[in-house]
Amino acid sequence: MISDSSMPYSAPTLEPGEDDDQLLRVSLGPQHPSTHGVFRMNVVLDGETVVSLKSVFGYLHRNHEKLAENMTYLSSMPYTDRLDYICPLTNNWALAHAVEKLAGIEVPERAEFIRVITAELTRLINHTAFMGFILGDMGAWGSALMYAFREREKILDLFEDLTGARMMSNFMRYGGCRNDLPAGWADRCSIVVNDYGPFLDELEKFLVGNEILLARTQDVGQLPQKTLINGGITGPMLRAAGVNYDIRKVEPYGIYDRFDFRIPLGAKGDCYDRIMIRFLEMRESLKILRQALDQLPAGDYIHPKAKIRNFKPPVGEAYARIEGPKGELGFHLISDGTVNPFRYRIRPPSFINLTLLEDMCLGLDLADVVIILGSVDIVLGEVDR
Amino acid sequence: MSAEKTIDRLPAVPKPGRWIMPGLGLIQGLVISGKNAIQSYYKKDRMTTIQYPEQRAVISPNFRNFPFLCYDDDAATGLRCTACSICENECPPQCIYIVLDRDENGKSLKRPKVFDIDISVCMNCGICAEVCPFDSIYMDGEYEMSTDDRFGGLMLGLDRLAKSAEYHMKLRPEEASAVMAKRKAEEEKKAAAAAAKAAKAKADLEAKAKAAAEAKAAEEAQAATEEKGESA
Amino acid sequence: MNPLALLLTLSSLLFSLGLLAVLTRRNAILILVGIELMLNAANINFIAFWRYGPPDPELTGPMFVLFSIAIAAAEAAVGLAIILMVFRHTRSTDLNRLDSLHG
Amino acid sequence: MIFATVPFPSFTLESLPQLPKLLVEWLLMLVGAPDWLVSIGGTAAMAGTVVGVFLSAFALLSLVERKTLARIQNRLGPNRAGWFGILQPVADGIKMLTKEDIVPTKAEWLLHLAAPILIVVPSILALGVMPLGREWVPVNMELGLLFFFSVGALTELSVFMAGWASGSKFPMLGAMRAISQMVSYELPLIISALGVIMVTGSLRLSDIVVHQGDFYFGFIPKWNLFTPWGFAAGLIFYIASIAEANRCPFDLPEGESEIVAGHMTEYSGFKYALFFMGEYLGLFAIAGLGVTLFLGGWQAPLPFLGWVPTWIWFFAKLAVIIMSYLWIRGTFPRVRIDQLMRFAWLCLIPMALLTIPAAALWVFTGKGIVSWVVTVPLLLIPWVILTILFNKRLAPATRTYTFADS
Amino acid sequence: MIIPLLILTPLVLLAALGAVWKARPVHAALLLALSLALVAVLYLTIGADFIGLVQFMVYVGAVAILIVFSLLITRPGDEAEEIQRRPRSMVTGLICTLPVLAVLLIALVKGNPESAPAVDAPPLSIAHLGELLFTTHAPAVLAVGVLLTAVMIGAALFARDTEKPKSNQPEK
Repeated sequence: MISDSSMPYSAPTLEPGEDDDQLLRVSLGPQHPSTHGVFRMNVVLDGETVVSLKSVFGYLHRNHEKLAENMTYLSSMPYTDRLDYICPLTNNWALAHAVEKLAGIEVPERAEFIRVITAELTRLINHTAFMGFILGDMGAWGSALMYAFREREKILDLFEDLTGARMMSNFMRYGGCRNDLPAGWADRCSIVVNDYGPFLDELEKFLVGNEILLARTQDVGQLPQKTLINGGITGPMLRAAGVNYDIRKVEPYGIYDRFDFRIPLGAKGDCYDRIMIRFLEMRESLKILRQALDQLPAGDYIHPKAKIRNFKPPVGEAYARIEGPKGELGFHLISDGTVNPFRYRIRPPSFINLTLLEDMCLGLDLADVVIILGSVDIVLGEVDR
Repeated sequence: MSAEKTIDRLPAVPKPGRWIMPGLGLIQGLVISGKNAIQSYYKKDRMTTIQYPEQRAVISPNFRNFPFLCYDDDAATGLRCTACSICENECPPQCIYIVLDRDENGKSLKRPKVFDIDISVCMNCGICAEVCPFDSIYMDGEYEMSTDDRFGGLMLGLDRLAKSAEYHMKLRPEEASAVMAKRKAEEEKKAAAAAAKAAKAKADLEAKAKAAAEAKAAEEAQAATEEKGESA
Repeated sequence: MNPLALLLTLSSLLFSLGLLAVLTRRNAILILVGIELMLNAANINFIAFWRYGPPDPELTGPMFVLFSIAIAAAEAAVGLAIILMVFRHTRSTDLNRLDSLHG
Repeated sequence: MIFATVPFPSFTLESLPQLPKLLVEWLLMLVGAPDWLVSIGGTAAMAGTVVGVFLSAFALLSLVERKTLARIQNRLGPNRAGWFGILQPVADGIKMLTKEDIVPTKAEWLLHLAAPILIVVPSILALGVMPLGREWVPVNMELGLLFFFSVGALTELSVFMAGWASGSKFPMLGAMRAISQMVSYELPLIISALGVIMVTGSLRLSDIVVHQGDFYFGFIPKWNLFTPWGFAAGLIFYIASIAEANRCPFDLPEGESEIVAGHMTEYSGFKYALFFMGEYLGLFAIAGLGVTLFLGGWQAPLPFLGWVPTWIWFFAKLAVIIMSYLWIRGTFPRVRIDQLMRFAWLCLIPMALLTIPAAALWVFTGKGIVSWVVTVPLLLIPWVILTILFNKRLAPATRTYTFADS
Repeated sequence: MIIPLLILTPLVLLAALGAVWKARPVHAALLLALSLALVAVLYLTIGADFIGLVQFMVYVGAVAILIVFSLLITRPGDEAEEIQRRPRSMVTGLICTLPVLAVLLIALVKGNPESAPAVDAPPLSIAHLGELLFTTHAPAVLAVGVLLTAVMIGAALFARDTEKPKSNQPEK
């Protein structure tokens, strides 16, 4: 718990094994329908009110960071797909961005455009799936999820054609992308992007006006801006609280400074704002996509001198971050001049956004915990790495 | 509805200050789900799922699943693989196992004796295909590979990995024809190089013979002079 | 045996059982259980006398039972509300522990 | 000839559901059984018909529900077992029956066993007093409505038994939720039915149906729904019946995203199937009561459709109500427990209480134009308050979103 | 007429005995519910249909549920203490109860209901009951109405959560 003067309430807790007449200790997870994977929360309930919530991580730990230090730079690229498996392409980009910074590699313009297009499509995928998941957490029996997945499939089809896999794309390379856009891909992408607006209209009508959703999400899980900033929260969760922090604007990477888009900001930062901010972000993504597809230049998709085999960056250190769909995704690399990185470290947005879970949940209902967890939008692959 | 027009507003949210009746949002949701239910009977693009064994998804030619080894003419002798082990080293989950074939003298035959890929470990990343300098390993598009044999059925040996160049051509014509063209050019280059080498060798041989003859002649001459000297 | 006598016997036994529960139990909620039993014993008497007693066009027996049931429900609701209130303060429903007024 | 002595009673399409009863009675009389045996046999056949009809309806509904939800979600639903998946209920049944029956170590086996059985019983009993057709009223009880609500009380107790006897935490939470929900929603349910009783002047369900038999202007049926108080009460009854039946959006007791499966978490196999069955039979019962009270029961919706057997109308209306439940389930998220309780106590119960004076005024002022003028404003008061509260507190328009410059 | 009563009476008593004797509170509460439900069945068998159904609805549907729910909320500890205390409390309980029972039974025998003429009341008609309720007993109905309203408000006030843990959500 982040100590903060705005939080006078300290939770009565139970020691492990201790039981109380009044308090009920419930273990939500690791096998629970709505923990988004294998995540566990040790919740102490007073009636249905949460008085303490301790997260237990690590059920999906795969030792990615240490493994990456013992394999070549290229070999760790496919593993980044498995971090946040909803949006592999932004993960790819973050690693490629860090290695390019480390080795000082230039990226051709066309490759930058391809990266922007894929990253924004990924943002669409992530936010659309989020809408389905959070409605599932609220008990809406999968209708929104199915609508979301139907549209997500269309983007995944594009990814399959481009990268060879729907989810495990392994697409970015140090100095560009693995391959060029297939023939006609940009046109198909334009069709998908143009069809996405009407779909979003429908989904918004389906969700946003729903009184039950309003009642469930409004004034649930909000925290003061200060706490959020101190907790290192990034991404839509932070912007929903009204903090203007988007790395695409704060520290433009790639070619984001060439596009015209805006950063939507919420006011309260409750679960409802988090949903709305994601809708607004999707609309901005569509705007970026439309511009990028219009301006897509010809040229190399990878730097001609980029090395695939036996790639050895010079001795040095680099931290590079991008605005992933879930927040700031950074890679910290230290090279000792060999083919393997000396140190390889990820700053995963899911994990850091999850650290304030207890603060958001205290004093609320058990049912709210599930929604708040959903509104944080975690992927356990990234949390546990 | 034009997508351009709707991009900046949220259609479900009325303007601040406009009063709405409670329950309208619920009815709106019911209308949308009802529309989906009815349209699912006649609108194909509404459907989320396909009926798998009878219907199949259209798979992109770029789809990659597990690797295969390409051979040119004959599976036994035509393998392009030279057992160089680059893929073995680069493979992220290290699911490739290669043993180089050697003749009885221990000399490399530049072909794999054993080439195993454990597809229960393989994560379909395609890095082996990317790093292969001999155009030998490619990613397959086959996906119906389920088996009840956990160890035997998922450990692909040379017999199941080796697939012909024609298969590759059928699978991904664009990539395969580019590779074929490249290989052909290389082969021609190689042939030309070999021819040049052979010519050079011949020339060398001739030169050597000439030199030998000259040397012999010189030797003879020397011997003759020595003989002369002795006799003198 | 006459049905009236049978019902009256049942009623007195039920009443005694209720009284026993009130006297032996220490959990406040279970004392309520005893009280409900006693109330029901009384109700059985009313119904028995209406049914097997002299004819009564005014239906006094059932009428009394009706009011008695209504009041029993009210009593249970208030009683349990009080018990919950006490429980919230003392974390116990055991009447032996509610001795703060004990000298 | 023995057949000549006992002629087979005549029957029409209207009394088709009586056929098993008549058949059994006829057969018993044929073999010369005593009168009391004939009467018991007839009653048993009658009960068997009702149970059989509703159990087949349960099997059908379990399939229709999955199909409908699938269509709402743009899927096809079960379509492999038999023609269009018609054998899916059989497949489900076989699967349930062959599953291991698990009783947790900490469970009290007797209560754990009794709970699923007790949950089926009241639903079947409640269905027994329902007037399913003009001539098809299994038990025409004078206190039918009271009987219905009385046996309904048993459901709560069995849910508690299931939750408590499982000796586990999620079932306990589920049972607590279920009980508080059912108790809270039983009140608006009963109160909204009071207006109907007042107007009809009888607790007998068949009387209530007969009372709704006429038509306004010759084509608008005189169902209770088409009166101002009846519309309000019907709406309240509908909402409360969703909650009583534990259907979405009030399916908190088994809210799978929060407390796994509520009181049913520790059940498997046949006992789980019994819960499932009890829930669906309860759904039929409560929806059937709604049809009886507000939608005119077995009455035809239009005068010229009187020739259709009345029980068809009852089941058609039942199907419409249940389809609306499915539609709602496919659309709405679940409410939270405190919102649920607040909705019941602060919204539904006051509104339901208002329908009683409205119904009284309706009868008092003679069911004419004056009645409309008097009752409609009375019933609109809570609606206006609700609208004001909603727009001040909850409406999406209360939020504004800004875009960062740059 | 007497046969169903002879079957029901011991069942009611057994269930009531269980409710008194069972050490585990939940069992006691459930047995109370059973006992009261059997009393309702008893009413139904002797022709007081309306009273029987009301009894079932109020006692099983409301009172038993309330008791059980309170037990769920307070979650009383294990019954070992109760069992240990039982012999002593049972003695005192019986000392007080047996005289009462004796008095009741003596009164019963003295009253000699066996001698009462066996007249059967006409079946309870709810129309008649309702009429009486709103004519003769109208003041009583009003009083009960006021009482119930007061109870509803009072119970809600009593049971209101006064010390709900404060959440750290910012105030609206």
